[in-house]
Amino acid sequence: MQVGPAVALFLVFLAAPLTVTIGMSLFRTTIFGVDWTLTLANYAKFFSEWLYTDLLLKSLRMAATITVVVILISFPVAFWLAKIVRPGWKITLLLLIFAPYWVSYVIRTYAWMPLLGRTGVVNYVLMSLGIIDAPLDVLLFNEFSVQLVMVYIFLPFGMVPLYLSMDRIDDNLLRAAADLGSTPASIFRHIVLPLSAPGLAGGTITVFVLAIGSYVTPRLVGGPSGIMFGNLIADQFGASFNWSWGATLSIFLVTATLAIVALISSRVSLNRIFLQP
Amino acid sequence: MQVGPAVALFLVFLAAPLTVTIGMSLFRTTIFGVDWTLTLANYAKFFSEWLYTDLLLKSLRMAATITVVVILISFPVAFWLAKIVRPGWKITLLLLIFAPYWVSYVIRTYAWMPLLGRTGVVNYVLMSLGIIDAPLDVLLFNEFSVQLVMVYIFLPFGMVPLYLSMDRIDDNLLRAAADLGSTPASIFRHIVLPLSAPGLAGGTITVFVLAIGSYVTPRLVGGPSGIMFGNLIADQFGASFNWSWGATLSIFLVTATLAIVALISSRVSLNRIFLQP
Amino acid sequence: MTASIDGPDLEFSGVTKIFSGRAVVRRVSLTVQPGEFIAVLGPSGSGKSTLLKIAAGFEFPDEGCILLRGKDVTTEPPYRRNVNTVFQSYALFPHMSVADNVAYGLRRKKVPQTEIAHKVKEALALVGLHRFWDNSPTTLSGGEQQRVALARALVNRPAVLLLDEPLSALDLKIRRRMQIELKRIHQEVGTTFLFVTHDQEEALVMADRIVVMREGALEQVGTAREIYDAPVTPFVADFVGELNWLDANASSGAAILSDGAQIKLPEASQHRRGPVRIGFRPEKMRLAPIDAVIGPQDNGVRATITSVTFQGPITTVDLRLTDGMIVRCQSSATDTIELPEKGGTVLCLWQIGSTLVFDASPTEQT
Amino acid sequence: MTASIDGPDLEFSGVTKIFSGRAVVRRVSLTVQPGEFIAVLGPSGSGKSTLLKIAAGFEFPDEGCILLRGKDVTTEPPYRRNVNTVFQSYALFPHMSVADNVAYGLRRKKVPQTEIAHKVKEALALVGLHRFWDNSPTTLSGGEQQRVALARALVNRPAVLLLDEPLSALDLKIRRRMQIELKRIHQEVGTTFLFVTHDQEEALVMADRIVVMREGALEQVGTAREIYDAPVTPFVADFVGELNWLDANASSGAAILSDGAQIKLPEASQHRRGPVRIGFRPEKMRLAPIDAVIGPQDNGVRATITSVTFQGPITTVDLRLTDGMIVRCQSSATDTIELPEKGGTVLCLWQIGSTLVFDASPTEQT
Repeated sequence: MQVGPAVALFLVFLAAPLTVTIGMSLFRTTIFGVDWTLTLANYAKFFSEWLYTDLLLKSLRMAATITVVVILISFPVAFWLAKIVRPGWKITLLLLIFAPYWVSYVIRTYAWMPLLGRTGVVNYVLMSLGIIDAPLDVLLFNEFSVQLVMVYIFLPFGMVPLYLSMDRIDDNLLRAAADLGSTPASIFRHIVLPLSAPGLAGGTITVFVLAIGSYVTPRLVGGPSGIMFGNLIADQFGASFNWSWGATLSIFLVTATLAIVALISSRVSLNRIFLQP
Repeated sequence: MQVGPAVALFLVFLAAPLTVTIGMSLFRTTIFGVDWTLTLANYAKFFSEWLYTDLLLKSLRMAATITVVVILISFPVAFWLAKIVRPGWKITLLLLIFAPYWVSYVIRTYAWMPLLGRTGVVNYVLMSLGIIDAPLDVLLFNEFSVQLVMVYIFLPFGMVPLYLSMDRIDDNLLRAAADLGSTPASIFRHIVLPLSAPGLAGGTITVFVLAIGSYVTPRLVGGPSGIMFGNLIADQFGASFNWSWGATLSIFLVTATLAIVALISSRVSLNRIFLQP
Repeated sequence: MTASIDGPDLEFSGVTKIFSGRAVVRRVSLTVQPGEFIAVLGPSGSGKSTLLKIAAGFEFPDEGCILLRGKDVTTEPPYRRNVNTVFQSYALFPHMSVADNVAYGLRRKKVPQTEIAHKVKEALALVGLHRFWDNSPTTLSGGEQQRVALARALVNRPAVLLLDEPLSALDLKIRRRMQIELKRIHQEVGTTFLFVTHDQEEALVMADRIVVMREGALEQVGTAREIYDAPVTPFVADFVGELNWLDANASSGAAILSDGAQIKLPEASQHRRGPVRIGFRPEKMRLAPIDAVIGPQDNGVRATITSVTFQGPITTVDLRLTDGMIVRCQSSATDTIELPEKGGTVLCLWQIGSTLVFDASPTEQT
Repeated sequence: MTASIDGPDLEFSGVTKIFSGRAVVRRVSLTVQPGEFIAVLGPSGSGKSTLLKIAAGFEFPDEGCILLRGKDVTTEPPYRRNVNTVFQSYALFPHMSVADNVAYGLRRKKVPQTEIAHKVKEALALVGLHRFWDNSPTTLSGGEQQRVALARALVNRPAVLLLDEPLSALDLKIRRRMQIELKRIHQEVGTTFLFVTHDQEEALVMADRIVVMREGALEQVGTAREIYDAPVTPFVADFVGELNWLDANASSGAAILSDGAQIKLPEASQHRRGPVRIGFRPEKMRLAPIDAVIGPQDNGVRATITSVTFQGPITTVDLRLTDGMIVRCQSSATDTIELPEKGGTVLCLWQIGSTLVFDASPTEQT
């Protein structure tokens, strides 16, 4: 009764995509079409040029930066939502945080261009105030703009798991800690921080996975210097039509991602992260 | 204590994007740059050509189809997960459903191309089995492929809210209904269906909003006939650099989306959908 | 009025249920007569709830069969059995009004609309909730919800009403009120009640007959007084009410404590020899001055008072016998105007007739 | 041993707390002596928990002040008060072991590591949980968790231990055991206990003095016997134990029921005139044959038995007086070998001294 559907789920959601991707990576795409002989040439190619590993490392660094900034902003907001806001307001504010999600991802990203561009709002304001003489170019089409936009877009994914973790901390635990002589700082360190670890790990993993897999944002506001590994992969499928090379690159990206996730979840068990019962 | 951060959240997540978008829609972008005179010309333009409303309606229809298919598949799977699977297995299976999400959205979409393409797996299998003589073209680069890929990608977003709704139905309610003379079919109709309404509405809204705002999937596997309204908007920001027209189109898309959501949530309150306590 | 006149309403015959290798119900045979109020009493894990689920059709026995008014329903699904269940968690449908909840069973049976309205009104009046007709069950208190659940079950006129710890989620005060209410309703409708509980007080107060279960098997079946005054095993004696235990050695109609004190045995136990366990209930004990005369109908032992606790209606006195064993005396307010004092030595008296005698077998200890 | 020798440990002085316009605590003044075990008893919403939170520093009073061993701590935050709290929900830190939970307060005070280990061991031994040292609190039963919470609080040697309904989440049997345990611990450590509860039995059993609260104000303060035998208001009488109420008209030392029957009033109430409410406790009542003589110390009224319920240690008899009023008699097993029969007419007797007399003011009714 249980085995049939479980196997079906497994095939559809895990085995099939994995098989297709790994399978594709073992052939080579030439300009004459797919060469149907098994080869590890794609894997060899990845390590033969620094270009690829460099871009992967840069993307990991950017994703890490984005994740850290999101979590730093999320922590106080989540605590305020979970422990200070009256219950009746919580749902309204949570919905508010997700309000931008009614709008397509692409639009949300593009909306930053008139803000950050050469003739954009920020430059206009700064020049009007006399802080700068000429419009700043560093605001758009580089790593900075990619990270800024992604922090904004992924903030809710960091905030909500942290909020859920903190919301389930019994208020009496905070009272008990105070009662036993803990100052507010000590309560944060000894009670709030360890007990929100599942949310912290969940938010970190989610934001990191979303950021490392990004493709749209770097493409739209990244310029040449803001490009990420996801764009490299997409190019193989799109412009170059080199599917097998794209699949190989995907495998490297997924492996790197899973390695990071494994690192995080080795400290907090996945069950606690995703099943906060 | 509560007002400050609430106002900040409101500004950052709702007021600012809304103001920027509406503001932009009230100017016109010409080839010489932005014309800073307030005008409703963009709105007039939208209604002057059938092209725009047609594409919007077509996109709504596609999103609706995707949503219905996702929900129809999700219902039995969610019921099975919530009421038949042993508790220890639930979390594993839920994680499995989200397994593809470790992989970038773009890769997940592209992964269908070697399956559905002219020289892809499906055509290869069908031809090997002698079911067809020549490769089918209808599998890729049209509405069908866009909808197929999106159903697959958005399935978890339909399944999980339904699962959560059904998981909180007390088993004793099902027993009580049987005890009072309900056959299994009657239990489904009178108890399971109404009590999973919040999850049904939540899943429907989520999938619909995600589908209507899509841009990547139609672009990658849609071809000319599979294009959606999101692509039209993106083109204004990207290729055409006509931000104000893009903003106007966004407003129409968001308005249409909110209208549908309002329609659904008029039947099930939003609080019940998003705060299943 | 719904009971048939010939034969029992419900019969369990050799029912056994096995969950993952463990028999949670063992060869249970029980006959419930029309109109009876039966309480199935046992600690958690004694299989009492499983027995009820088997009667309802939520579980099916591995051995044995269930007869409902003489008809074998062992393999029938719940929706084809003429029994209804009241759940501990109430299990009211939260998306329906109180009236729709009560009407649910009748609607499934396609009873005409006007008749439904009439019967629902009657059932809600029976439980005193007619004014909550249109309410959502979630707005009601626990006690009110359980009364709606009762109406929802009784409106179908089941052959047997099954109640699965229906009061254990309620506060003590409301629970006591609901006990009286349930008994009144039972008398009013005359339906056969099978009531599962772990609360001995509840069973004593409400049931015509009590079935004590232990580890899946029936331990004793009898009226409240039989179970309380003449328990057949130490388990029943201990589980139903409090008990003082003394270890002693029986010989020629009396039991001797380790310090030589003599306990006279009741007639039925006069034959016993060797190690026995003597039991007597704290409230059947009286304290008397140390030099009082022990009557011919009484047993008496000397003891030192270790603590006196005033509890309002009763006062609890803990005592230590000269051989070190601990006993407790509970006296009601009427007979102790003067509280005894801690440290004093007194005579503990109780009637020979209320002395319980069991084998000293260690396996019977709980 | 931690109590100071001069002055009270805790003093509330005119404490008032207002939540959204409503005074939940009204001008409460209370002095707690070193080593006392005080129970604050009241229904939910009576402000008893708020009073405790004010003592702990989780809430601050709008008026009045709190003195802890003579020092004004009214505005001090919780972490600067020498009191510790035991919560109803235990509030153990789930991410720490039992030992780390108990050591938490000492670590915050930078007590040396070896001393902490010693004290934690001592505290866990006190509550009988030394073998659970390394366990996670989530693996313990409710009763065990509450004992860990107790150790965690007591290890800090607080001036006053505050207990906020610590037993109300526990099962009845475990609750009774914990009551005894708590009383033993109180006697052993000698710390002042302030215990909040809504359970009158708990208050009667454990406390040296009981403070009855009602709608934010103190209603009566006294020992268990004072509160139970001499309640100053009908509210206290009703809330602490059961009571039979009769409406009557007082004149010259007696109260006349509507059917002419006479109730003799105790000496202190002889002066009363006009409408009064007469109260007497069910367990202080005896049933006698209808032709029995009423003694000079007794009150007696005729009544018809409407129901007899055997409850094991006690038997409850409900009766109806000739003027229609309902009374209840609870007799313990020793004095009713023969159960009275339903429908019979009997004489209800109780001592004049245990007759309570109150004004018939409708506002005092509960």
